[in-house]
Amino acid sequence: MTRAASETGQVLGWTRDEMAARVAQDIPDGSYVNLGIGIPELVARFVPEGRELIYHTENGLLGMGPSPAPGRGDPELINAGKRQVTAIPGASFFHQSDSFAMIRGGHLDLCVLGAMQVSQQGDLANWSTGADDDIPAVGGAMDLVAGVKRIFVVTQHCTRTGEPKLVERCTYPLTGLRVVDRVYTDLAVIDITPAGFRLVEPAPGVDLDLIRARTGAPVLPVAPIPPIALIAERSTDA
Amino acid sequence: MTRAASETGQVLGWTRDEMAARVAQDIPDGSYVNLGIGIPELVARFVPEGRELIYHTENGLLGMGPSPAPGRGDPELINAGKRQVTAIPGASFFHQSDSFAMIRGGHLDLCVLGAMQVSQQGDLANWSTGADDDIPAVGGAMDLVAGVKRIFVVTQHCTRTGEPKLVERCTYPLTGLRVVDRVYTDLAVIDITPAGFRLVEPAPGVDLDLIRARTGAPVLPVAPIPPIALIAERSTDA
Amino acid sequence: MIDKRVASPAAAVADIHDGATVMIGGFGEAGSPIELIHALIDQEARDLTVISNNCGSGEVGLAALLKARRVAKMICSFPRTANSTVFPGLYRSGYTRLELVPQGTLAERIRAGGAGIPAFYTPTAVGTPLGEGKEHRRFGDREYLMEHGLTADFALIKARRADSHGNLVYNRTARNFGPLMAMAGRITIVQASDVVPPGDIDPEAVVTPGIFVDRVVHVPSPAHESELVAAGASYP
Amino acid sequence: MIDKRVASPAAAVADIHDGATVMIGGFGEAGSPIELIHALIDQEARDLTVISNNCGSGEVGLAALLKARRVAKMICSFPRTANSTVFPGLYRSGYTRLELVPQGTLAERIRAGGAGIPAFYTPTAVGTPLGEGKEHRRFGDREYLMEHGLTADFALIKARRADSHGNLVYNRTARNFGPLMAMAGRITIVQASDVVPPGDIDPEAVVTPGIFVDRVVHVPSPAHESELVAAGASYP
Repeated sequence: MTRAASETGQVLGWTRDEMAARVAQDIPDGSYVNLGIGIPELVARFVPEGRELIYHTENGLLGMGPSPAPGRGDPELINAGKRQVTAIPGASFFHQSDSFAMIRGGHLDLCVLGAMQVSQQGDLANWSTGADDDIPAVGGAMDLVAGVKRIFVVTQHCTRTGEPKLVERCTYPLTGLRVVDRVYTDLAVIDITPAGFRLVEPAPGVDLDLIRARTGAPVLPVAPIPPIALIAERSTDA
Repeated sequence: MTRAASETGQVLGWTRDEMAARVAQDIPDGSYVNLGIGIPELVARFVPEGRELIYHTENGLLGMGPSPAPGRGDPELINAGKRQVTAIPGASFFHQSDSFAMIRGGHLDLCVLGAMQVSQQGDLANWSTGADDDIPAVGGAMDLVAGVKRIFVVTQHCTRTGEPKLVERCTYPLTGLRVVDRVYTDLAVIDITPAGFRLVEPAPGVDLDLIRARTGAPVLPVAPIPPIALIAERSTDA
Repeated sequence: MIDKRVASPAAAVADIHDGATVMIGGFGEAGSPIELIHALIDQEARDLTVISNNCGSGEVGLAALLKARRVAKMICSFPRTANSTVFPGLYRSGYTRLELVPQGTLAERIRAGGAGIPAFYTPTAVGTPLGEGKEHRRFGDREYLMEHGLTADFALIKARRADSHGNLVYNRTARNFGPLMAMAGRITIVQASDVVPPGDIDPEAVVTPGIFVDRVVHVPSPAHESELVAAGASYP
Repeated sequence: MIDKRVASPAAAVADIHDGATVMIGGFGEAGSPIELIHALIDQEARDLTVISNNCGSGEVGLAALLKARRVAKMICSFPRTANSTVFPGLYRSGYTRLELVPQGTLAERIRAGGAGIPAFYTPTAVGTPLGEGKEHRRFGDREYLMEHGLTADFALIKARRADSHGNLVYNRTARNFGPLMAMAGRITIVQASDVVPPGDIDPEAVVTPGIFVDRVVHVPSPAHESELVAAGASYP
């Protein structure tokens, strides 16, 4: 639950839970959603009352439910993070090729992922540091960003050492090119637009100057006319 | 049940049932088999005792059984010829893409098909006369010949007007190139070899001269050393 | 709250537009969504491209849609039927064009379309008239040709049972193209004999997960095409 | 008479030869055929190419096969595990080579191999290091890259229930790669918790039809990898 500190040391912006809750606000009722590991997983806890989302986990389950009660789990009912989960009424199990047909075929409405870097054109780096001694491992990340209709990234605005994660060009190996639609950080909600980063909403107590100071590329101000909601309603595309 | 007539008008060679029975002799126990419409369908009636074959129908059933008892059929349990069938214990239903994955992926051991023409290099024509007013219709024939491990053709040796169906080059539009392994006619069993047609076994009372007279390409005599059975045992390939 | 149920076949197909590409499930009568097709006839959309394995029989269902002159083009593997002259007449007159596709290639093209695969290679039809003009390529010691994925604006399919999330199971060989077309249709419309609440279909036995389905219509006693044809029925 | 049952894991894997390509089912521990893998360790085949989504955990199952230095090359999507240093050590030493493949591409390559499709195009990994050196091609307004089908000499998979014809159903998310590898393995070997006569599995609910399966071994109470790891077990 780290918060960004202002120059006076004051804690600023959203907590991890608040970031997840802010993401949840933007997900329309009836969406089919894949949540990545970390903060993205928290999103499911903050879905506003009255909305029903269906969670996909790429290892082969649509209709994923929460963790099982202690002692009630099945080591073969797990999510993509290899943690035990449950299945809701209306769930279905399928093999990997069908699961990624859902992903690659554009059937999922939304994927929420973590990031190491996001570029101003929407490139995402979230799978490898590129270091020589790093064991490369990609899992389904590249498939998700290539196939899911909308990609939300949720991440701290800067690294632990204060480097911006929103950058002109990613320096880490890419997961996908021009794939991110919107970024939720502890400081702001920012859209990727044809003109680059554009502020949608600052966190309480955060202003554009601070966001700009902590971002590695230009940030346009909030659009004068409120932008059309990124996903106004669930698309009827199957 | 037409038989070839000798020059003296005497009926010669195998009946349709006998042709089907001759095919059945050559199918090893445990084979996965797809039977085409017409004489091929009859093969299932003549499988020697003690052998178990599993029948595939490309519209989505493995483990096809015989026609249902009158009044016991289901209009949605049909074979590729759109006739009502049954399912044996151990059967499975699947969609078209899985069904043709079995075919194209080389998982079926044998397909028995009818033919309009077979060339000496194993080309098959069995789907279209090529006539301008013919409504073209292919179904699964091209997939079967391209994918199944062994292709047997069962057909009358000549057309009703006496033209050879075993020819140097097919004149009808092809179903597949170099796909047929063996041909069963009313007059003979004939292999397709790198050297062309080779007699395996004449029907009773039929000799090589008669077969040659009714074939549109050279026919080699029975090999001096009995050929290795075309399928000695079911391949262990999955 | 997710509830994909729609009140009637008419409501389910209301937005199918002139010129739309429509996949229609079924192999012969098995899996043919007759009630949805009849609603489409009533609805009067025309100039359709229809992707379906066959062209129907008699003068009901798919054959009736053709007879009503709503189909500009058929993409199918086997348009001949013993008991229907509807398609042959339209084909010979040049009214309805035909793209003939081998059945396995048709199935795989539909799956590819639904799975986000724009093209793949297959050995089927190499050396035949249906392979002519297609891009050929060698892999290993064998020749293949390239085929493209197929998608559609709408898919009309028939299921034995659906839940309100759109999870489906089928009846025996009526499964055929249903699960593939459900994937490839931008709007997938299902008629189901049985409609149940979520949880009533075993999650291990679901054939089409609900994500592929947009609308579910309850058609409790669907007609059998062969019985309609035997009775000399025609639609409308 | 068709009966694919084999007496023991040892008998089932006896003919896996040095240098063989072996697909091994499972996503993490779900669906990992530990008893077959242990029999393969006992059997001593080496210089294997293993296709599996992960590299195992602890020092049992797949991680134990790697630790025994039987694997020359891994084709997988996610070789990192929180609790295993086996693969990282072998990779850094250069003993075991790695072909890293995005998970969906890995799944589709295995399906393609089993379905007789030599190659297909996918948008996954375009613009990334894993797309470098691959043939790229535009379809419509989007860039794709070509991937090849994968087959194997053997596939080792785990099912919940099998009949003696080789029809299979799986347990929940243990299904993962099993049905695909069963298609792509020239010899497919299955360990099943339950083995029943033909007819005891609903034909509508069969996930892997028996045609894809060559050998069935009854392993009534398969070990759970996470429990073995928690207990500090290592194999052999």
